[in-house]
Amino acid sequence: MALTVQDVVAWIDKSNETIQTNKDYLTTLDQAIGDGDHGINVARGFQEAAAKIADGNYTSSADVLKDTAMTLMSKIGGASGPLFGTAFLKLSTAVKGNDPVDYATFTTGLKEAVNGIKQRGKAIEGEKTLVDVWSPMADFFSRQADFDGEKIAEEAKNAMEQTKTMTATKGRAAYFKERSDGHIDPGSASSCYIFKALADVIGGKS
Amino acid sequence: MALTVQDVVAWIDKSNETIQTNKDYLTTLDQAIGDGDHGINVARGFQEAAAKIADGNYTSSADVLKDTAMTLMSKIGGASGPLFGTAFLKLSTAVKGNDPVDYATFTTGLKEAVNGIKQRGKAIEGEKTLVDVWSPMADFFSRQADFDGEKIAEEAKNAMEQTKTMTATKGRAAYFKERSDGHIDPGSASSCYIFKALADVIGGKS
Amino acid sequence: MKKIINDPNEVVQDMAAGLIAAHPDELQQLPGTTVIAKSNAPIKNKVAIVSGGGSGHEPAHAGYVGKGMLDAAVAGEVFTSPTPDQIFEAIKAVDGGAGVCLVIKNYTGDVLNFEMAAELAEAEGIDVEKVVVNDDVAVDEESSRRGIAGTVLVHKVAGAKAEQGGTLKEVKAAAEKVVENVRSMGMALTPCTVPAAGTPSFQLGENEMEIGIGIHGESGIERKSITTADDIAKELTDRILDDFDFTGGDVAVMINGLGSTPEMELYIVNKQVQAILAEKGITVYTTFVGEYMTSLEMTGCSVTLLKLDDELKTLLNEPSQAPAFRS
Amino acid sequence: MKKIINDPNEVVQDMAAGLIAAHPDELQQLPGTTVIAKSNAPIKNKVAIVSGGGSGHEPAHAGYVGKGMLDAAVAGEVFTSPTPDQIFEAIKAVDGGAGVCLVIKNYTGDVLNFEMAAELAEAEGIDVEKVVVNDDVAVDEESSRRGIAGTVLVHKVAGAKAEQGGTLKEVKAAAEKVVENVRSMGMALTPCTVPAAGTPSFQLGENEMEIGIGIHGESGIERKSITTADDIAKELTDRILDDFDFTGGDVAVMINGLGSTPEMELYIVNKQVQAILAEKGITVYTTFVGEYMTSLEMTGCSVTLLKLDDELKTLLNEPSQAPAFRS
Ligand SMILES: Nc1ncnc2c1ncn2[C@@H]1O[C@H](COP(=O)(O)OP(=O)(O)O)[C@@H](O)[C@H]1O
Ligand SMILES: Nc1ncnc2c1ncn2[C@@H]1O[C@H](COP(=O)(O)OP(=O)(O)O)[C@@H](O)[C@H]1O
Ligand SMILES: [Mg+2]
Ligand SMILES: [Mg+2]
Ligand SMILES: [Mg+2]
Ligand SMILES: [Mg+2]
Repeated sequence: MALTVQDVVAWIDKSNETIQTNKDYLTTLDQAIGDGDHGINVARGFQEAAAKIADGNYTSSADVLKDTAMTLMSKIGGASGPLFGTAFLKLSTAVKGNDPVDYATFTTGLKEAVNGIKQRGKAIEGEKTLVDVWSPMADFFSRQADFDGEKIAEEAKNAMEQTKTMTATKGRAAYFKERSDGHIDPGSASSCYIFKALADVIGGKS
Repeated sequence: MALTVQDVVAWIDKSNETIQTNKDYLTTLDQAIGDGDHGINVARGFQEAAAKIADGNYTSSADVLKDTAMTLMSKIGGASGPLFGTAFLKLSTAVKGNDPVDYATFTTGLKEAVNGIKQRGKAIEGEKTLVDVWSPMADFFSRQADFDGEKIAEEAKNAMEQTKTMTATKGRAAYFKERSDGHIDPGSASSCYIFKALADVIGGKS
Repeated sequence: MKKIINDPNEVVQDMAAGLIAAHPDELQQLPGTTVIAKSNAPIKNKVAIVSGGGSGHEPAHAGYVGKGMLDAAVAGEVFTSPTPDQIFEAIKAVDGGAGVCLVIKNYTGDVLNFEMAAELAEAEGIDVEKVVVNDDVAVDEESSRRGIAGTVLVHKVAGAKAEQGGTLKEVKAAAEKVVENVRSMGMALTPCTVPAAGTPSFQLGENEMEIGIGIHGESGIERKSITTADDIAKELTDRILDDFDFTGGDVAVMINGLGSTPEMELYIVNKQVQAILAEKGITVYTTFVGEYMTSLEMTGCSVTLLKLDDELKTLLNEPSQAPAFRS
Repeated sequence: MKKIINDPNEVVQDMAAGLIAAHPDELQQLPGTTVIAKSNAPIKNKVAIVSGGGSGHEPAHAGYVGKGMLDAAVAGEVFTSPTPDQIFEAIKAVDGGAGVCLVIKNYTGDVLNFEMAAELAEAEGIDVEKVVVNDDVAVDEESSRRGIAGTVLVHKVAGAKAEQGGTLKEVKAAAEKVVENVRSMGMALTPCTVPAAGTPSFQLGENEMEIGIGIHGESGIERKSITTADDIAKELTDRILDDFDFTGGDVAVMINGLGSTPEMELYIVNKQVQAILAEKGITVYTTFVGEYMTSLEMTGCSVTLLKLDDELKTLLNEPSQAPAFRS
């Protein structure tokens, strides 16, 4: 299986949809161990990204992902904006000239996205940030051989749930120290929705 | 019957006592149609007045009343401070050289107190101010022949209750216009306690 | 009641001590009083300006003591007019021989206590003039109109005129020109609590606001459902414009926060007030946005317009070194 | 949620418009952005100072734009760092050829977005330096300490140094001297509500307060029963004094209100802070009491101490014409 330009557009659309639906929930998560704006931030960013790519007549996935990256970067703000922006920018670079996007290329892209996020945010795994969804997902893709919607969704959900067990040491949640235990990291939740959206697009194809 | 210096001291003490007991109630009245400080104001003023005259070794009622007046004037503040101050100052002047204070002298003093209050505050009867206790009380004293504790208390209470039926046109309550109807005027209530205290002192003598 | 205080009965003394500690070179507290005066008072041959009133309106009035504004401010108990003896002390401390102009907000308590103080001062041979500010158009009857945020502009103009060497009569005339040309109107979303009382002065429902509120926790003239900032700005501005003809002269605008309203919201209100004025062809000469005349922790705001002539413009532009009004 | 706003998603734009309307001669909004810059920017050969961050901290940061302080402030959404493109526009608009110093509060979001903007600017050949403020001693680990009210003193010093003609390196060095010598700590009695969220970020019981609060509605490090102003002042001041040696130099004190705390209460806190410092033999050079770095309508305050040397004293004393910091 491989992702067409339309699939990539659908991925962003679907990500936006899920995030809009869960905007208040994301904000609630961020009120518990942050400053209560995460849902508002990513909803604003993905709304604009979906609108931006709806306007375009794209012939390459790299362009879709690059426009998404730039829009997220300039519309989300906060800690998550530059990080999501970086992730999609790295994905864009990796898939450039590889349409439709095959599994190996996408897997490489994910790996570079994780590297980009870690470099920018200076967080590693286990610090209760969105790294803890993106990094296990990149690992998971490396272990598998092809896109599998159901498994992707399940794996992302597990990774997100796993952040409950962590004590935050990066980002705003770090101020809460042990009091962040037992809470899902908001950025991991929105990241999970992004992978869930990808799973839906893949599921719809098979 | 006539009021001795000790009676006058007891009157101020008793006034203070009743006002302290009803401080919160007076404040509640002032919250309804004013700014919620009347209980605090008069409690502060009478507390200081009682303390002041407790210190003194008085041989004349005029001196007791003058010290009371000056203390009220400098400790109550607000609209009621200068008015109570004026009332006691006028009483003091009227009883000067007339110890013990006989009924006629006291009645004259009350009349002058009312004139003083009206002149200073530019309010007349029926404007829902403390004039509406002091003025009917002065009239009542004129109609009677001697001190009568029970009747004084009853008359003061009636006058105070009567302010419920009035629409305020002076003082802070005037901002409420018709919405001041049905409420007791706070300054009339504290004035009523002053006459109630006088009644108690008289009652204790007979 | 959630407040950062010690003894509720000592808030005014504690505040005065904290104010002096913050401005030890510029301000002094007259011993045994709650009068805050310029440390270099009296200033010989300059007309002195004294204002004051109940506390709880900070930065009014002590924050306006400084070169170019007030010579002294008398702080009463919270929402309670100061007493004549305190006001008299202030007058005596700042009179430099050219007389003292009292700026009084039009509340029975303030008027009575300042009047008595003026009588005491006159009896000692001090020249005193009184200016009573009544800018609140929420009250229909002019004689009982309250003095609210517009009072700060009276301080500014009177202070500047005195600094310029104006006589007592001239200072009074300038101050009265402001009084004649200034109008304000306020609204609130929440009440406030007098520390010594402990409970709020009135209740407002979760979706209610009160229009025409005073600055002492007195409730207003109309209770309504909360609307937008634009509607609120329009309601307050329209009432002011209905009351007085502001056309044919530039205006000064003051958007005043009552205590808890974020500055963000004051600027949002300002946006619409300016739009309304522009639409009516009224030119804005200068704008003040901030907390100038508060009501403890009340949430809400007031709008003030002052019609200007050349003299008022010049006087508004003069420097002021008061801690709460530097220009 | 009781707020005087229009569309909750437009509060930042509405505020910016209201701010420009209030200061049309001094400030401009860069078209299509939420950047507020001096109207006369760029100033040739002067190092420019740019700060910013999420909105909701007014007067921070746009209120500090003016001669002697910031050249531009970038306003993000409420409590949300502004984005790199906006910050980049600010940098381009104010660079007068001598470089731009970015004053950043130490939050992941602010640091990441300002870093990206700095990279964009450097790619265009603009000299950029970054100063990260982390004055909040409530956070133990220094690397994750937040920037709070002390940031305003960094603005003041950096702005004055630039005005004096300092080079980019010198301006940065002066700003970093403040960062090294400034410590703050805050507390809150009530939470605040982000307009677009509609509900408060945390709950506090009727008798509870939160110590070590941030300025974004993040809850603090310890929840306790409300105590007196004196106790609160002592707790905040002691934590600051424990963290850094303030003896052997004069200090600047800032008592900052978080939004809804009456100025009266800030002065009451100041009284006790000054008493504690006096007792420890620490000399206070200057004191600032007011709302400098707020958290929407949160009730609470913070205490900031800055240890001064002669250079910092001189720079603090330089004039500033920023609307929210006139000196
Ligand atoms: N250093 C970091 N590295 C990676 N992700 C981070 C880092 N800091 C914060 N995050 C992520 O950002 C999320 C918060 O985003 P958001 O609420 O939009 O920004 P802010 O914290 O500035 O309000 C966190 O839940 C976390 O997943
Ligand atoms: N012009 C007036 N003449 C007589 N009494 C007045 C006048 N104005 C107000 N009062 C009295 O003062 C009382 C209020 O006193 P207080 O609450 O202590 O002062 P303030 O209104 O300044 O807060 C009113 O209840 C009323 O009885
Ligand atoms: Mg957040
Ligand atoms: Mg009252
Ligand atoms: Mg009062
Ligand atoms: Mg945020």
